[in-house]
Amino acid sequence: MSDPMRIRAQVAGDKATVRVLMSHEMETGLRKDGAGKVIPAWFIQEVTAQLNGKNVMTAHWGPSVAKNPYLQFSVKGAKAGDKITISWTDNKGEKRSDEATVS
Amino acid sequence: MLKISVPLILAILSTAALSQQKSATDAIAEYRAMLADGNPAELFEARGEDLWKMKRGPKNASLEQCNLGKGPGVVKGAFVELPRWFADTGKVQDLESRLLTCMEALQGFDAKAIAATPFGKGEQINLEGLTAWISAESRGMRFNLPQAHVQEQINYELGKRAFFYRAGPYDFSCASCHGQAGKRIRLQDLPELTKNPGDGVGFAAWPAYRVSSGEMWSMQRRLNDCYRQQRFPYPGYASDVTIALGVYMGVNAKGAQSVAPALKR
Amino acid sequence: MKMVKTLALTVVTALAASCTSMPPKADYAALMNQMMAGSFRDEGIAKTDRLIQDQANAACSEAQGKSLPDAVTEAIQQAALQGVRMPSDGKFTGDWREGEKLAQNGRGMTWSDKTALPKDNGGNCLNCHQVTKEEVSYGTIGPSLYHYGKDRGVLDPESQESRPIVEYTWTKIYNAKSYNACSGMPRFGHAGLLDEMQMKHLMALLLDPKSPVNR
Amino acid sequence: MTTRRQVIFRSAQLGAMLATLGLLPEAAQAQATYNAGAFEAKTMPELMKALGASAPVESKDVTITGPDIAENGAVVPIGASTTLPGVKRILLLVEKNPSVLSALFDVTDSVDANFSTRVKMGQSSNVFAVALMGDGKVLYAVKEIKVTLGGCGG
Repeated sequence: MSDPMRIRAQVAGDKATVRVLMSHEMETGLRKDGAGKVIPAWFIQEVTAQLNGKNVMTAHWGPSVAKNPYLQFSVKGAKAGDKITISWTDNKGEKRSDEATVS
Repeated sequence: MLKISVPLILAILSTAALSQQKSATDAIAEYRAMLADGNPAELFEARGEDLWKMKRGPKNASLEQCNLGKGPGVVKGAFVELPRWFADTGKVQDLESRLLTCMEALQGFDAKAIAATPFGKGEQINLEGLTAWISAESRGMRFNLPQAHVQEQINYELGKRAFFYRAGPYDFSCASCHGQAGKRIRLQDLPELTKNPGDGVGFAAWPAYRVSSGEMWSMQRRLNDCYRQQRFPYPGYASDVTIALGVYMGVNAKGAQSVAPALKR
Repeated sequence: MKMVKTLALTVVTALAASCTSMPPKADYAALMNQMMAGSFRDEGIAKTDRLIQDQANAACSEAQGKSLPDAVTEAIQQAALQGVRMPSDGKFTGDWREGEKLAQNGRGMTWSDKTALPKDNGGNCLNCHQVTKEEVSYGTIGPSLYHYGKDRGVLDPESQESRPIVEYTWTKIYNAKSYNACSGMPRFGHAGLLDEMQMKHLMALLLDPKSPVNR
Repeated sequence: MTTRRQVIFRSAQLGAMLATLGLLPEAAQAQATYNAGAFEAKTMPELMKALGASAPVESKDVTITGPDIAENGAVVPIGASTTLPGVKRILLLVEKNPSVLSALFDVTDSVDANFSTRVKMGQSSNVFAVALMGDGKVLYAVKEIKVTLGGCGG
């Protein structure tokens, strides 16, 4: 099972800055292992963000996003105490969802 | 978490850049500032804390009674006093070798087998998480290794000799790269480790998340790769020479503020 | 009055002594041997016999960065110089383009390298030296080599008038200890790290007026 | 040996299957499905074709952020933003990567059109921030990022 994300959501004016770290290999499928065998692609394809359960952003990623991905964006109108949920799905169909409270 | 905002650092850097052509070093500083907020080491810290508290191993026990030098279960402040002498093992131990002792004594793991496991595999992955979290619990504290025990003093002397030991096909020693201030390899600044190189530099910056490989490296792994680049044979995990070097560098770093786990190239 | 002063001085001296305590007495040479032998193992091409020091490495390690006694320095440098073999065909330079590739290449001789043959070794130059103006990623452990040949007035490295600087440069690459007993530079010829042709390529990089080093 | 194309194809199938079974989060279903073709595009024109977008025009209203030099190509922090109203999508591209598109963000009224992430770069390259506007316009900003060889190179 994958490790939890680290989500920080901090109010800045009339919005909240959301910073997310995800634990993922983001393997390109172009690399070879020590024995010369291609390491299969394995990467997060879709990331969604919800504010109090309502979808506010969807991102699609390719394998060139760096390992253990970082994402930063701002949610308008988010206040302290609001819930930010980040979810991802990778190309193997694995998924993970974590929540943070805006502070 | 960083206190200074990244946009602020960038603003300062870009203002400075207006007056003159940015040097490669400035550009690299800018790159590092951009990465400073959001160090993936945080992911490993979280895992390490869980591993500390989790019941695991043949004895199905947690590490919460592990004595890292400040008494059973005391984690805060332990990292900046390691390596140190431990009476129960009769040895000077660094964080990693002490964890092996605890994993064997408390959880029933085979310490020798873990030490022989390649980096990035099996229990070695868990050790990287544990060292990330334990070091993070001393973040901002200053290195203050004990030197009261005669074995701690002898280890310092041996570490110093090991540091200057030139051999192998390239005639390198640790001092080849880390014996002078203000030098670099390619664009990498090299800390001078024969004295306190400053807050959050050198010994005070490991464990660290390695950007190049996307892995968490403890000091043991850092030393292992130093010896690889030194063209030496392979140092055993938690072997005597690695502990002695830890004592030498750690004592020299007295007063340096720990930023571990840091972010490195 | 005088008594008080003396007393204060004694206290200060005692404090100073306790701060700079001497290392405990022990047979460090024996402990060191034991520690090194017990800490390393063979891995790939990197065998534990690499830990054996020759006289030069033993003396320079012992000095811990301080200068050696003149006689020791002289002996190391003489021995190094005598072991240097000049190119078998009397020609000192190869292709600077190949030299630049070698200078960039930081590989070789680690336990993760397949062989210890010169063909699998790089020159590692950029790790420690600036070489060209274009490459900004260079180390500073060694001096800058940019304009190496130009600054020394080399117009034709194979000419008679260039001979002294050319031989000096060859010697430096072959065995840097010939001129500096505790030089930090690997002994590329002496240790068999690079073959004659590879060293000639590095010579061309440094001395050929057309090389980016001299432009 | 499994090629990357096959993996993506399979995972697209899997995604479609999961969606049919109602296993994907509702929010995800509401959005456009993963456009595997766009992430396979080798060039900007190929990418625009895969996205059904018109030819991009350089614009001062779009911003690309990133370092001038990356110490390591494995992790390069870049960001894309615009303050123009009516933006639908923001893209991040690395011209010299095997596939140009790194990330695509669907903008809603609830977020700023301002996203930062970290990408891998195989070599020095131009990076692009592209904004797909509601009126069909495609605007971009470009910046060169040099990737240096760090460490001992061994």
